Amino acid sequence: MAKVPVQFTLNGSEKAEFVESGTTLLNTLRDKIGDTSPKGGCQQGTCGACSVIVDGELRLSCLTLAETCNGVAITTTSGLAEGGVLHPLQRAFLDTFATQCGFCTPGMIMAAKVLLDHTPNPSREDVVEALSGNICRCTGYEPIIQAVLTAARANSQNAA
Amino acid sequence: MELRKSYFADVRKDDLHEIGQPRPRSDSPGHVTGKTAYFADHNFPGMLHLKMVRSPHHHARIRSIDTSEAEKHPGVVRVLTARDVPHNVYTILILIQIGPEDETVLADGKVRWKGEAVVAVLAETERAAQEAAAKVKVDYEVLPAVFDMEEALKPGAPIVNEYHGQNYYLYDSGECRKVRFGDVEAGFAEADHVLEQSYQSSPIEHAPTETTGCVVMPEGNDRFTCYTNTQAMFFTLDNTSIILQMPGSKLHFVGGTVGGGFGGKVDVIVEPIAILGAKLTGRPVSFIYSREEEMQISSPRAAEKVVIKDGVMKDGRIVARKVTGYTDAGAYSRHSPYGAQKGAGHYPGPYTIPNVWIDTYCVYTNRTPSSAMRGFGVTIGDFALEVQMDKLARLIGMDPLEFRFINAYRDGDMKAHRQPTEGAALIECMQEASRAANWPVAEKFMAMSSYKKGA
Amino acid sequence: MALALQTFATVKDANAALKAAGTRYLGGGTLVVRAANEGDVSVSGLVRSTDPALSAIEINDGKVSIGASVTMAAIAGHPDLGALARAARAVGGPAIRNMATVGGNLFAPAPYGDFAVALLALDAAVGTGDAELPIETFLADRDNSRAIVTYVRFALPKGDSFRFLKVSRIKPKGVSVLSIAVVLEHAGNGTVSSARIALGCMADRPVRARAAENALFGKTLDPDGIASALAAVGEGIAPITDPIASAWYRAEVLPVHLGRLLLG
Amino acid sequence: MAIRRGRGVAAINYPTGMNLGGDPTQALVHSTPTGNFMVTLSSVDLGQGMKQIMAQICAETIGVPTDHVVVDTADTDTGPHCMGTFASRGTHRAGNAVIQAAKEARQVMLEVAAEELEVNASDLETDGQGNILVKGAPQKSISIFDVALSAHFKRGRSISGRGMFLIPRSYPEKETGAMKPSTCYAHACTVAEVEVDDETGEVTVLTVKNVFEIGRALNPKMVEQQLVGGSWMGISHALYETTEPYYPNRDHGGTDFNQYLMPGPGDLAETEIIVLERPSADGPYGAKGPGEMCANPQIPAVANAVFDAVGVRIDTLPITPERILRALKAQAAN
Repeated sequence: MAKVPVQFTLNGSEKAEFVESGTTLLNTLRDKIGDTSPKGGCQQGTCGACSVIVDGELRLSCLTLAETCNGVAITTTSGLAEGGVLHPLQRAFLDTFATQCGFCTPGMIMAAKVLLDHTPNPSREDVVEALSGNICRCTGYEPIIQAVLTAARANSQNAA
Repeated sequence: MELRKSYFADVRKDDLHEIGQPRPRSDSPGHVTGKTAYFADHNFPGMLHLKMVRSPHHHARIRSIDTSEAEKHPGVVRVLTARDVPHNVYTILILIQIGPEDETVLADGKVRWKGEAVVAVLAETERAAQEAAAKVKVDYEVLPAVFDMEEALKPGAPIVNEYHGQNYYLYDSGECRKVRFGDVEAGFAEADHVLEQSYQSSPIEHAPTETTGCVVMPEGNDRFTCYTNTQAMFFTLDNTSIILQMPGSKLHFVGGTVGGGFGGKVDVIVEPIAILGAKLTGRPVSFIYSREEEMQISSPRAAEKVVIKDGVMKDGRIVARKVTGYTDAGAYSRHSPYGAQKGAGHYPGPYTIPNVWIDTYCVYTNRTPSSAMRGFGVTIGDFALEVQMDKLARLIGMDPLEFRFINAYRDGDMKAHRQPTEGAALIECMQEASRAANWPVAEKFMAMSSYKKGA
Repeated sequence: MALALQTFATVKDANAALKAAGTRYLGGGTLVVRAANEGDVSVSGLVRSTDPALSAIEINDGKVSIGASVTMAAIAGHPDLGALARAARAVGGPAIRNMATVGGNLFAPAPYGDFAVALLALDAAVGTGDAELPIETFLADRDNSRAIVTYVRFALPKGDSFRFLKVSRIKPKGVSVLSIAVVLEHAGNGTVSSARIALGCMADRPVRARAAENALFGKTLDPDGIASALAAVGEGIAPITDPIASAWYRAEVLPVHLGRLLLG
Repeated sequence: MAIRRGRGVAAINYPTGMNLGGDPTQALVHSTPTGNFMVTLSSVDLGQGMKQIMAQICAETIGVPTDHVVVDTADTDTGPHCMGTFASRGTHRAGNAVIQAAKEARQVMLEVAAEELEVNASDLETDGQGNILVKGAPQKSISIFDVALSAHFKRGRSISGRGMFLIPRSYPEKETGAMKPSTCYAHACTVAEVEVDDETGEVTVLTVKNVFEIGRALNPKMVEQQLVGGSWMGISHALYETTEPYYPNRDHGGTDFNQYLMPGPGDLAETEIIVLERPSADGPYGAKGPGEMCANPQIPAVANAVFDAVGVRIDTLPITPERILRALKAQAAN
């Protein structure tokens, strides 16, 4: 089976792997590199649990082939906390009790981070739209929407 | 959310240190950092991937199975059929003496629903397992199938499951679980109005974001560690021990945080075959349902049909209620005989009715076996009961909420299954709902209490 | 055989590689990688091209050309394609829109392919390596198409002449019960002088509602004026039945939603 | 076109624990040398927060802060038997087992403290902050930290306890159905308000007001999580969910989250939750199981609201736009 080289940065650190051609980014991150924060909920692109940020854009790692990611910068939820300090989104998800089973949480946080990176003061409608590709079966979404709005408010207060 | 502490304050101690406190969840930091370990986050070198060859037919005899091409496929390590499974015919509730064993781990001679597991393929990669699965040749003789519960109960219907011999579960009480309380026919005769209505649901999926699965590691000490998202560790371990005819001491099940269950992960489906694969290959094995399998292969909440016949007086009292419930078990029992029986204990709902007749049936059809789900045996029944209540209220020209107060059970009332009511709180819930929804009811209802004088 | 991806700098070379059996073109991955993940073993090879022309958006004199690899997000965010933003945003959630391409949408079976419905109403031309076809012709024969789609080309709709509606059960991201795209032109007296109406989910691929288009000609956009078009919109449709809705339901509500779109 | 509004009510109860009982759960509790407590179980946390709740129950019973308690669960090599996490049984059954184990451990802890303080164990109480005090003379005290050290290294006592909770199985009488399905019931009443589009059959749930009686909210924020999520699932069941949309026909079953319909973040009803607490006689600190029942009353409440809005009864779930539209057309034809 043909192996192909893949090189990218993951949460700021250089990664280089040989993967079988056709391997998804999700499987590469989880099985090769050991970053299990992206979750495989469907492998169809319908649940969003595998969401990661590629060069600033939200992507579904289950539908992205690793070999198309050479030279990119990838961010996952495992890379958000800096020096043991949680990212404001992570803090908000904790404080507002927005996690239950937790399986959708890393993908939700990725989707929310891209939103806040581009739209620091989002409306509720913006948040709803940003989370619309991510399925949660436990919470009924409202606590997650509130967590993102809470994080946005915390950010703007810090900036002020 | 608001806690209304004014209710039941006389029977509650509120000065506790830890109970009643909104402490942060200990698991949340793991969730938000992606560090929480789910079963599929265990990954071992040399792990094999298991893919299932499934029946394309609703009901068919298996004439032959040819796995030779699949076994030769590059990357394939082992192909499993029914004869590899030590105790292939099982039923999960046998642990609490609810039999008979009626389901095959891998189909043997017959398939009874579209999607039933027939052959398991273990390969180095998921892709190789998928390709090899496509090369398994199964010769089927298609048989007549039955999908409708009423059709299934008619004489001459195709028999879905020979282990039962008829298309319903045989309780010790006969073809259904029965509750008989008072004289329901006398109640109908006495009633000002009699209303009989039928309610229906279709199967519902738990749809957890994490699909059902397990990862098995054969350990150096002749034991098998199974990382699983089962909702019931020992239930699964003990059934696996029976199916594999392996002492339970050889099995080590490790769960953890599960990515949502809702009742969908109490069947014992993936673990026995994955552990068998690990035993026969000596390699770690991963068997994880695809989303398509989770949606269509894993047990759903059963479709139910509920027929309710009520006798009601003009003054609002329900004097007789007859409920006939049908649970569509699909092709195998799993937890359905239990769920159907739970319905019998739940009807006629939280109301005090002097004459009650309940029959609940567990019916077999050629569809995906159903099983437990959040509200098992009750959810669809409550839909039926509470729509029926609305119809009855309108039938006699009464406010639907006031109608419920009139019939609500209170402490000491005898239930149809002959247990006195204890700890009732339906009336207080309705009083609070009346206030919250600005849906006023007569003062006498607002003055009621679940504490019944003299009870 | 493992799945293998081959990458080519030119569309020509990619087209040559696509001739191999079991080979599919990789656009955004939302269709073919999903198929491979789900065990579609008929897909054994993937081919893609990194030709920059495939990712270009060109707008000159009201004429638009969009490379086949351009994503829905790129269209939705393009300052000069505001008229199409709604149709582009109708596709998937944010992550899907960052991946799903114009070229891929032309192949998406109903209930998917909402952007192709818009392109059909815009009467786009679909370019492949060596040919250009009217979109209607292309869609009719898309199952036999082997050449890589390289661009779509159409005239930018003027003012508010382009209208788009997607009806779904789930908000904000759900697949279509139906989608409707309309391009209308008006005569000086306010009556409709030209109409193109494209429908999604009314067949296995986007279709034009010609009888309704004809019925709108010369009419004004008021309840009486559109009545005959609503009565005619169901002519020739064969709606899909799927988990979202039955053919019966789709046919029943099509005139309702067309009416709301035309009067809205 | 008309958007028509209606409201509906439903009231329900729900049994706690496995129907007819006979579903045991065990727990073990022991202290570490420095007075932290380990709860060992084999119960499974599905996301509802079992680990956190068991920690709070143990902490309350022993008399220490919750963060002095660690819960080790879902490992069959270490945790004693639990029937499983289902039937709204986790908190009730495992909670009772933890209380029993924690009480036994607490007794040993108090006995060691009594020896250290040279008083009777029955004269001691905990302050919930990690200290053991003499009743009426709180200046005479010892920390649990020191008690555990003493038990381990000086007195050779194991501060530990075993817990087992089993409601004996009830067997239904064959002819009458006399039985004991459950020992305690949670309750709920929901009022739903909807809008129905009478040209398309589309339903929008505007508000749901849910009142839940759950025995005891052991951790109010976590109870709220379950009740809010459950209310969403109830609405989802009412209007959207089915794996076989053309049941009993088996065709067109959904295979992904695009085809299996559930309300999205743009479909949320304004949700109000009110909680009442009538402690159950046999629940841990009075708790009942709220996890399942919280998703039930919305279904009939929405169905009744749809009738109130447009005057048609949909007695088949889910209440799809198609079913409503067919009923409206039949109604118009009559």
